[in-house]
Amino acid sequence: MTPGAIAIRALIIGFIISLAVITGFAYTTLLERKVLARLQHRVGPNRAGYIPIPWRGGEKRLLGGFMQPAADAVKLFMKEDPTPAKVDRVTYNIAPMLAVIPAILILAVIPWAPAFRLGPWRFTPYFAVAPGINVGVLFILAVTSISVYGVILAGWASNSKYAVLGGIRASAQMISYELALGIIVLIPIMMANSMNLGDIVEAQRPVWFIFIQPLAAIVFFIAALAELQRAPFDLLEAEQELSAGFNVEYAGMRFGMFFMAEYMKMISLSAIFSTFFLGGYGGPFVDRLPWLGFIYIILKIIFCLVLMIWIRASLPRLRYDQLMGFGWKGLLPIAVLNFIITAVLIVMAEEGTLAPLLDTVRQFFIG
Amino acid sequence: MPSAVNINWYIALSSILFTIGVLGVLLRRNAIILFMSVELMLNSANLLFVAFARHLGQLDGQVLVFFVITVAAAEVAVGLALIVAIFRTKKSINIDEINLLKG
Amino acid sequence: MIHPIPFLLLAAVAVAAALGMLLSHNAVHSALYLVLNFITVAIFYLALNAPFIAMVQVTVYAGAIVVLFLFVIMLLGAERLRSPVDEVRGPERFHRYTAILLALVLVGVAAYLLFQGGVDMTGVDTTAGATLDASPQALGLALFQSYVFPFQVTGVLLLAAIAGVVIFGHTKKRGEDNA
Amino acid sequence: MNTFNLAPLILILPVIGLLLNGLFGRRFVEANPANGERLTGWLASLMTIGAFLVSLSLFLSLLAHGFEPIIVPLFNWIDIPSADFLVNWAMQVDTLSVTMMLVVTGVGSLIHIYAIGYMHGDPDFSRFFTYLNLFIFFMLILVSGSSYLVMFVGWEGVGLCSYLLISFWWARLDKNGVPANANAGRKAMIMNRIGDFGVILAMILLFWTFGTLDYQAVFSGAVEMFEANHMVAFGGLSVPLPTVLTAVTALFLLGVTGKSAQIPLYTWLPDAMAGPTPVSALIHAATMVTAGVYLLVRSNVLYEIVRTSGATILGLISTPNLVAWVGALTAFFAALIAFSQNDIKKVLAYSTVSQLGFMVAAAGSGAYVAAMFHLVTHAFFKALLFLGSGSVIHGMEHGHHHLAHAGHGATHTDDDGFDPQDMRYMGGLRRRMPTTFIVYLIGSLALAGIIPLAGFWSKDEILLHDQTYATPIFIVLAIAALGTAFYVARQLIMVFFGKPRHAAAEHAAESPALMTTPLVVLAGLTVFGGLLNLPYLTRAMAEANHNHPAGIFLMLESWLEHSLASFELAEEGILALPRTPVYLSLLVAGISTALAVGGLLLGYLVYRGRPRTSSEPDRLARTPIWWWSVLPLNSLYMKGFVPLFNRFSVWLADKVDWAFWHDFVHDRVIRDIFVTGAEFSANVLDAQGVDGVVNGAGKTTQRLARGLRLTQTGYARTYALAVLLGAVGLLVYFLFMAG
Repeated sequence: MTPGAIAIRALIIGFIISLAVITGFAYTTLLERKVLARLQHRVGPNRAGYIPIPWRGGEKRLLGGFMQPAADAVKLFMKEDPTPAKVDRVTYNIAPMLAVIPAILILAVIPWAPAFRLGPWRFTPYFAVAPGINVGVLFILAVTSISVYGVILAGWASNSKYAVLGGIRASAQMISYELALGIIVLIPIMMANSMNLGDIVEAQRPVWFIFIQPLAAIVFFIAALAELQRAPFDLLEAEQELSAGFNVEYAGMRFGMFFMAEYMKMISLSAIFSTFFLGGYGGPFVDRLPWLGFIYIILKIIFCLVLMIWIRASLPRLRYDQLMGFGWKGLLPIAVLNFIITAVLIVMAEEGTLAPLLDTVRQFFIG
Repeated sequence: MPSAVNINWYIALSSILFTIGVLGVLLRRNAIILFMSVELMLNSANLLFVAFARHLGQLDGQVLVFFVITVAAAEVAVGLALIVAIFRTKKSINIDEINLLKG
Repeated sequence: MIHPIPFLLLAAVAVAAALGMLLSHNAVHSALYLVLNFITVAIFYLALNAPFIAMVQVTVYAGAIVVLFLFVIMLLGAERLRSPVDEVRGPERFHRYTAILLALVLVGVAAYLLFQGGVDMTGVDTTAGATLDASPQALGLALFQSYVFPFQVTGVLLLAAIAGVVIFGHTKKRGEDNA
Repeated sequence: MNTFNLAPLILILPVIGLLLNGLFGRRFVEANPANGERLTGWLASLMTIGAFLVSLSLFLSLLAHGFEPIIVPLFNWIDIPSADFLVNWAMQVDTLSVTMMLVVTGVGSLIHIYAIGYMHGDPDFSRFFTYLNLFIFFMLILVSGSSYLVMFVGWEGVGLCSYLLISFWWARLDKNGVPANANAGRKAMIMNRIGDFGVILAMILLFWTFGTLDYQAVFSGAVEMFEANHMVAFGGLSVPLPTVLTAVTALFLLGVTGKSAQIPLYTWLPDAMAGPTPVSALIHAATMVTAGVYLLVRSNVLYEIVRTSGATILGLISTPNLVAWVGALTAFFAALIAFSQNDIKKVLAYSTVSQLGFMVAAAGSGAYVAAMFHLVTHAFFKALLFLGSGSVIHGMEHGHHHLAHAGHGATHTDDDGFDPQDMRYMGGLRRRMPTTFIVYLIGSLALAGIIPLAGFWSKDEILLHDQTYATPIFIVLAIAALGTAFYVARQLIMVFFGKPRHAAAEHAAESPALMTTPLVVLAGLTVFGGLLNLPYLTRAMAEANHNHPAGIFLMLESWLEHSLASFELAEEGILALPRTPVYLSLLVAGISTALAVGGLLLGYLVYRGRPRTSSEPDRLARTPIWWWSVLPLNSLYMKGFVPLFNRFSVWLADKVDWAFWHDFVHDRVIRDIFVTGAEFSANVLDAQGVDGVVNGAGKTTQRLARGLRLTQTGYARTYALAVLLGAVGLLVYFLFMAG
């Protein structure tokens, strides 16, 4: 393919994925509200948009609330969007965008399904950075690492004490947990012997990595929750301490963009988690019907989302020092140890020293 | 206009960036911006390393960049810790007010 | 390598960002310009067949180093220390003019060299770089085979940096306790 | 892939630890005593643990690469082209050196961790750990060097560390106002110099003969010359090779007697107990003192050539046999001297001398694997015993402090002459310090040679070999083993059983977990260490396997034989290495078990419940009456042999060992010469000669500095500008003027 064709393909795929994720984001909010409501014995949004069942006199409704996201969006767009005085105007305005962009960018390297043919066209349903040489995982790390800018700049530019404190807390938290995340990511890379996410998915064909490396998966999931700043790590939104943290001065759609960024990042990190540990698009019959991959990965993403919501409903919020202590003294050492042990075992297995060693140990004890 | 740029273009770009970094170190008084300028200088050197790696078809340039980035990270961590320490005692990070070395 | 037009566009962005960093009145803006510069350079790396370095550049420089800068700026409230165009006093004026003069000499030397014909490209196979295997695997092998000692030394350096930072942070805290 | 390239790390890691601790440790500790101690202690420990992990990876790499020795070159150390003299600083990674590395770093790590607890609160905490890392560094140079010269650097270095650590508390004076610790350190230093002199001479001879000091070159050259009946020319004199090698090996033996504390140079080791207990455990039991054994095993080819050729010293005895006899006699006499010691650490010190004698005897009689095996197991259980004794001392001191602070009577102040190391003040500690007691018991039984603890297997292997090799040596060693069991029983009973004989012992407390954890680990190693080189169970089994290692049997031998060239050369028929089948001989094992049990029993009978008070004279000096009625034989023994023997051992200890050898020869003759020389160089050469030059240089510098100071404006920008000016200037110069 010529560079032009690659660019056009990337644009088209990118457009489709972005659209899908924006819709997905909207319905993730609905999913969260619904699931939370059920967990708290409530009904949740059920007014905006429903299909009445006529023969029950319109009392029973199907799909209650499925228009709620649209209503929310309309509300956010219609709201007055004041800019507080003495903010740093340029930074104040670009901060929400800087929050949204990385959340979408991550999805650029997720493999949605195996390569397949549809009529005359051959589809590789993901966009690789720098075609030919795959650094997909590094791309994810790079993008997550710059996603902190939206938060930190929003906090600073608002010229408000609460916002600055929230921003600093958020950035410290994100940087701390990114470390554990970055190290844990190395484990699927080592197991698959590739930085290509497609290869990582293919390597999980016999067995998902979550079953080989359950500890790594758990650490990854926790670090992802912290990276997302969701409960129980949602300190920067701790109303009691900081009102709403870094986005306290934002309103209207600019606030909506932070909201959007959070839910999109939920989707992206769920997608990454599914790819790294849950076998990605893999599943039964994917070999013959590649489009099933889309369904599998979306199901896995929804599973992760529901898990996150469930956790939010179940666990209380951590204190700030507990949060930092847990990240640096708990997750990071576990991640490093897990990484080292995995590396040693892999090298020993490749060298052929593992089997003789195990043999010697067995002989020693059994004879 | 030639159809593709060659190594000399990168040398030009790199030296301009480097000079801007030098000027930053010499003209600014905010110690943090001084550090940023140093990073810019390192970065211009890195760019040239990678350009030469591409030019000569050898990987060593990229390996060196890797080391430079690592060292830069360490340098910034220590430097900023120093700045914070100095700020705590002198309540200023204006490098013109930090002249205890005066003979 | 890359077509001149995108090169010139990117180079313009890079230089403009660098100048923005130099001339910005606000340290936070300086930092943001610096990020822009770093990301532009990362794109150059992609064009120069160094995707790994490009990603590391973004992760480390943009993701860690500049965040650290912002962190310290916000911590100290040092964004508006003094603008660069303050009053200029005696020895400082001398410094400033000498500095600008020397910078001009530096650029002048570079320009002179380039007009002289630049780097001698006879006998260099400039196509080899395009097909050079710069994948993480290749880079890792180079790092762990030819450069294993520097790599270890770098590790020690990082350890020393951690120790240094911890000590700086620590003594201060104790001083506060005593006070 | 292999990890041999990591080998230099094993030296680099301790250097990092020692530099950091040496430069900053004091400041850390002074700034914040609790955290600073933890920081410096764990830093040193982690560096040693790191070295251990590297050794482990070297071990695995050797395993994966068929045990082939690898030489990892570091740099050219001495290069004199005109003399054709080139010494590479290279590391020899083979099974022998890796065994030593594992022992040094493994036991070393445990002792480092233990020392964090033991040295807690010492004002020189960081200095101690700096020295420990320095020691680990030199010890690893010693075992990893690929030539005699590199080994000698480590050899001297560990001597230096030994000196530094023995006199660690150099300022302390004993009751008579004598700086005993400093003197002990000096003694160790000087004694070792005598041995080192032998090693230097031996190296000169080797270099003269072979033109190199690399192990591999020397050994292969020696074998070639031996096969060709080569004559070595010394000026006009032409000497056969075995004669030269006899001289070399005898001189090496001198070095070994110094370093490994054999007769006649053993006396420094008991004095070395003045150092902190972790030092005694690490340097003076587990690692440094085994350097001599390592030298013997490393030079096995040279000794075997001498043995094969039949060359003797003045027609009397060949050097390997001399080595064996020196070892056996040391084992015997040191065990006897241990009977009359009351200091808990001195007993262990003489015991170490005795056990080193076993190793040296084994090496001399050709049982190199057995020597190494005993070296390893001894490292485990003797480190355990020393650390355990440290724990006991710690507990006693704790009890003593407790008394002083609780004000139990005015007599128990800090200066009442109470000695926490004196076993006469102990007793009944098994209740107060249960963990220490159990591990100490395990270590003691291993030392006595009770099956199935590690000490049994290694000692048995030595005895089995010598039983066929030379019966007189076997008998001497067997009696030494009996003596070992006896003093072990005496010590156990005096320390742990009976009733407390001092209020401090009543209030002794168990040591902290930081100290007991390494003890438990070492106890585990002591229990299972025998599996390292498990002998065949019957002779038939050994012969069925052609006396070659198989399966879990003789693992150490199958591991070490790749480093011991004489094994291969013996199979090719070039050397006559005495090898005996290794199996569990009922005769030898029975004798040794009987001796061990008998010794313990004898000790129990003699010392049961004794002494009752701390001032009661030793049981061996008295004759109980009831022995008459119960067992006339015993009373005969108690009446006839015991007093004689007791007098003999007291005489040995007091007169020969202490008065003549310690006090007269060392303290008078050797020390006085040394002190006079030192005073001359300090007062005359240094004070008048060197200082004048130095002060003059200092004044000149000061004057210059006063002038140059003015260029410093203190503005960072000025300096940066100067740098830029220089850079641009150089650029312009090279581009336009130099071209």
